[in-house]
Amino acid sequence: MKFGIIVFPGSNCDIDFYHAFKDGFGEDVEYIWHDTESIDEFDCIILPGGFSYGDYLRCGAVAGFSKVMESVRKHAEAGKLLIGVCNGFQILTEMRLLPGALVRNQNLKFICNTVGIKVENNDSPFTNQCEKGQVLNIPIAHGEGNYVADEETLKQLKENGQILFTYAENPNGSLLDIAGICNKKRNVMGMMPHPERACDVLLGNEDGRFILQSIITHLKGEMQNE
Amino acid sequence: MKAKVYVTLKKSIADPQGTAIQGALKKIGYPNIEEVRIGKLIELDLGEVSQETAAQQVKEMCEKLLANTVIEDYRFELE
Amino acid sequence: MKAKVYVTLKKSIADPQGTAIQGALKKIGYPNIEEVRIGKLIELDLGEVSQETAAQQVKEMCEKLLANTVIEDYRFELE
Amino acid sequence: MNKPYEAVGLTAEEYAKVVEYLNREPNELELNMYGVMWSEHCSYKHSRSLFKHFPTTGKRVLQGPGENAGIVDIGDNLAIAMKIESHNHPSAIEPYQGAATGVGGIIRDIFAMGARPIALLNSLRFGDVENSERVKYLLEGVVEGIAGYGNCIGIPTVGGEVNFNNSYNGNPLVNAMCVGVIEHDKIHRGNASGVGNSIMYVGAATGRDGMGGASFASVELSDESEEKRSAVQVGDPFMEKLLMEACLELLQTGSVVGIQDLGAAGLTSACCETATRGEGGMEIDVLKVPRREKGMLPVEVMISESQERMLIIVEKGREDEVTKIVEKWGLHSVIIGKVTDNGRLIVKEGDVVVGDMPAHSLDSSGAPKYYKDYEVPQYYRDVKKFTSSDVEEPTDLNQTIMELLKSPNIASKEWVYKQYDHMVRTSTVVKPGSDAAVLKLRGTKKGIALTTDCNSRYCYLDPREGSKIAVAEAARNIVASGGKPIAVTDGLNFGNPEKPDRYWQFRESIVGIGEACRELDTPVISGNVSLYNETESQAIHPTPMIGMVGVLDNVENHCTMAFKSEGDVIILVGDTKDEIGGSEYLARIHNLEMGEVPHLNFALEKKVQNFVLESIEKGLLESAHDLSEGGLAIGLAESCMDHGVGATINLETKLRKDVALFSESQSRFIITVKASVLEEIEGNLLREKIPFTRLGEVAGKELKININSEEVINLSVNQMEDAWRGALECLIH
Ligand SMILES: Nc1ncnc2c1ncn2[C@@H]1O[C@H](COP(=O)(O)OP(=O)(O)O)[C@@H](O)[C@H]1O
Ligand SMILES: [Mg+2]
Repeated sequence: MKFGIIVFPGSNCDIDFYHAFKDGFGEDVEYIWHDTESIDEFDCIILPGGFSYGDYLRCGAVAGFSKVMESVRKHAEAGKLLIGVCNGFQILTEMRLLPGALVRNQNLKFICNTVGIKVENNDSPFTNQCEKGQVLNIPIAHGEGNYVADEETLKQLKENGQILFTYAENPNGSLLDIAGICNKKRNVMGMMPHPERACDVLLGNEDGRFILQSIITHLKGEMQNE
Repeated sequence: MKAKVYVTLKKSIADPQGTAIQGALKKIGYPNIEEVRIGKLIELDLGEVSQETAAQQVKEMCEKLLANTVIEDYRFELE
Repeated sequence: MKAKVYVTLKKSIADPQGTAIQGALKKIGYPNIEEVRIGKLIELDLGEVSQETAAQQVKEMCEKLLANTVIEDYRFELE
Repeated sequence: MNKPYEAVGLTAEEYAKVVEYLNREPNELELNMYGVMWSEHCSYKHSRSLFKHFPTTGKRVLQGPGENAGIVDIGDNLAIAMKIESHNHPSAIEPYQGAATGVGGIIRDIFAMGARPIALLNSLRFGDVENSERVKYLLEGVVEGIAGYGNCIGIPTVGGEVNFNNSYNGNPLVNAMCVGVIEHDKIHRGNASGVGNSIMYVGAATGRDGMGGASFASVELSDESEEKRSAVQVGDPFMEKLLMEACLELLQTGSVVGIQDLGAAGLTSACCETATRGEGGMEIDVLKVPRREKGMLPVEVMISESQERMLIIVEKGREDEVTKIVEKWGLHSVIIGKVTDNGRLIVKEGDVVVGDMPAHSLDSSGAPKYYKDYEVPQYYRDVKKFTSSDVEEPTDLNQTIMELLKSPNIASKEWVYKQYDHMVRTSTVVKPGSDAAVLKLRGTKKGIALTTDCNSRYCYLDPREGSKIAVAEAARNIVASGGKPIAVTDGLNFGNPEKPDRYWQFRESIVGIGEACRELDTPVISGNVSLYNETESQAIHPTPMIGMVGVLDNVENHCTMAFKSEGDVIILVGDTKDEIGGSEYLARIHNLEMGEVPHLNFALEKKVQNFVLESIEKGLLESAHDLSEGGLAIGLAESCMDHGVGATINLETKLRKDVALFSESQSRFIITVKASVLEEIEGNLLREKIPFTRLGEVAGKELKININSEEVINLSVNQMEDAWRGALECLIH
């Protein structure tokens, strides 16, 4: 099982994810520079947090044009796992791999804090080790994490169980308190909170391990089925 | 050829920045303000291109990058 | 009465946002772009006020709040 | 009037000195270059002569003051680079960009040494935030600017301070500190050596921004400053991120001889400083310098302070290696000149020589140096006329505590640090909100503790004692977190040094810092001086900000201030005396800035610090917190609020109740221990002859304090917390 972390010039949570998988779980993980062509060897691709290309116009708007992202799109279309956290989530919506958009936080401020997020659906590759309704304490750090989408999209998200996480106390104005969603096929997931920041006992919080462990468990299961 | 692109949030999308500015304006003595919406103004210098090419290019740029059509509308002027 | 306020960075002030977007546009296939500058578009609904009051109010609001006159210029239209 | 040298901020004598160096009259380009380089900001002409008071060496010091940043050894081939820098005047004009570019500048200083920046701190001072809309605007803008820059570049902002005092009404202070980690053998310096080596320019294009920023920082603020708007620089954190990664990668190749950021005085200072350090000369062509604007004059190119630029001196023949890495990061590099051996800085425009000066004459080694007259100001004597009996004891001490918790100086700074990404890089073990931040260093067991401190009210009342206390308090914060203090970077913010009373404050403060750093064995390895912080009506309180780093050999042994579990025993280490002079209590409740500052006894201070540190290292303490503003009562309240637990305290004292609660006596900590180790701890305290008091225990949901068996305080922790946490945000909105 191999994890690949896409590195854009302005990524800055790439190393956090790397160490979460490597030091926290002993998994095989590699960085992938944004002009790489082939990513076939990877089972799960991570779009990490940061400011991929400075994020000046809209967060995540430019990253979709990187060379590697064509392969990433194909990877997702082939049903393989693709995860975007924070800036990665913004990139996924900009690329229309996930519905909706992320706009400025309601209070117009960047917010860095640890918040409670509720697991709405534990039947997914990203939440299978969680209990439904379980509240995880996960750090957030974003200025534009306010999830918006039209009525129809929200309805679909709800009906299809695509809402994976909601905020226990909404910090940023997100509609339906949305903190993380997946696509209909359940192989692409985006979330604003940073599970990779909560995988180390020394940092005082290990709730993120539930999410990483879910992914690992899912991939293990898939490999056994093959 | 120069272009001015105006990108505005769709009516259905909340605009917290606009709301905040409206609040601030009320506080400093303009209670009559009924609405404030914040958009972007992007000024482009396209170099030496025909009006036609320019129009087409700018439209493409808006669709691809300058606006996120999920939440934003755009219009532009050439001069 | 409605107003459209355009806030732009002063010419002498660096615009890294604009430069970054110019770079991105070049990358996605528009090498001819010579300059990009990013500004703000603020749309105000002033309610029922005379043209004159509106003009004066908007000017004041720009000076006090809407533009940061240390680094930005503004202009506006009423309609 | 209207002498050309006056326009660039030089005096007639200084001009004569320029003529002497050149053996002729300078042309306009040269004159401007001397003007910016000989400004206080670049040359330290009023301060250099005082630096001899600082201890700057020690067994851990790998690089002392004089380079882009100082470096201290922390063992295992690892070292810490750090420096603090002011951006006060730019922030007063345009708070967001002023603060943002301050952060950008200090980060460049760190990676220019080859160190990877791993943490940022910021030390802020504002005026009357409760009554001034302008102050609120400045505070919001500055905090957003720091956040905007640091968050984007992905370096956690882990600590700092924010303080308010009317003396900063016209002149806020914004000091940013950056800390980096480096392996011993990777240290780089800003040297231009090796004849024929290439001078390369990397980063953003040069524009007309920040023209003369350095000299601008060296005059008092006036209405005219608004006119110098072209001095506003705009930060581009993404560009800086690219530059940082590119430079760090470049430095691994071995092709780089020297590297220097383009900060104050831009190309001029980068060229003459690297040339002087390399003991050679340099020749550059301004036409080769990438420009943002058309028609720029050589002088504009040379003194522009455009952000996010670096100068790199590359071994001849290896330029392509540099170009390749720089391009990988989406940047461009150009060769703008070469290293020579004639000791001269020669500026060309194409083939034409437009400036030719001895390189060292521009640099601080050639700049004038002043020993100014000083004079003890009258206020210094007047303010001492105070005893605690001059003020009445409040009747309701509960209310007094609540009032103090809401004081902007004591209130939680959460509103500020929640806007900073303090967790990115997943190394922040102790986050903002405790005494010092603690970071782990990946791949080792080690950690570092970081803090900035300065009580400027003390420094006003008694600059020498106040400055000593600033150093001691910084060390106490490090110790309370489990770190051993090892080095200091100082941000000296003062008024106009040409006024004898201000110069006295400045001098006293430096002497005080020097003494304290010697006593506590924390050498000064870098720093920054910002003078002329005054408006027509008022100078700021002397504000020597002390940035300090400490090392934890095993980061798992860190400690925080929060009371942990019911039944833990609370001990006050140190002694409370009748010392409310200069206290937050006196200022807030009685509206007085007066009195003798608390007495600092280094012998006791060291004993207390050693005891606390050793106890933490042995794992004996559940919590530790140093006492500072607000004294014992506020210290207890702070430790209660973090985990929402209460405490019951029984105090026997001869002091007046308000004095016992709010005195700011030095060298004190509150610690909590499990009952099982109480005997061991008290035994150690007795053996060390450290005064201490067993105060009570962690219990319930209230803070209850009985003095001489009378209950004087009974407050719910929730109620205190609401007031304390919300106060700052409440003020702003
Ligand atoms: N400007 C700031 N940026 C980041 N953290 C801050 C800032 N101001 C205060 N803090 C944090 O808030 C906490 C309390 O600060 P302070 O009251 O100055 O502590 P102390 O009195 O122990 O020095 C510290 O953890 C400090 O780092
Ligand atoms: Mg403290």
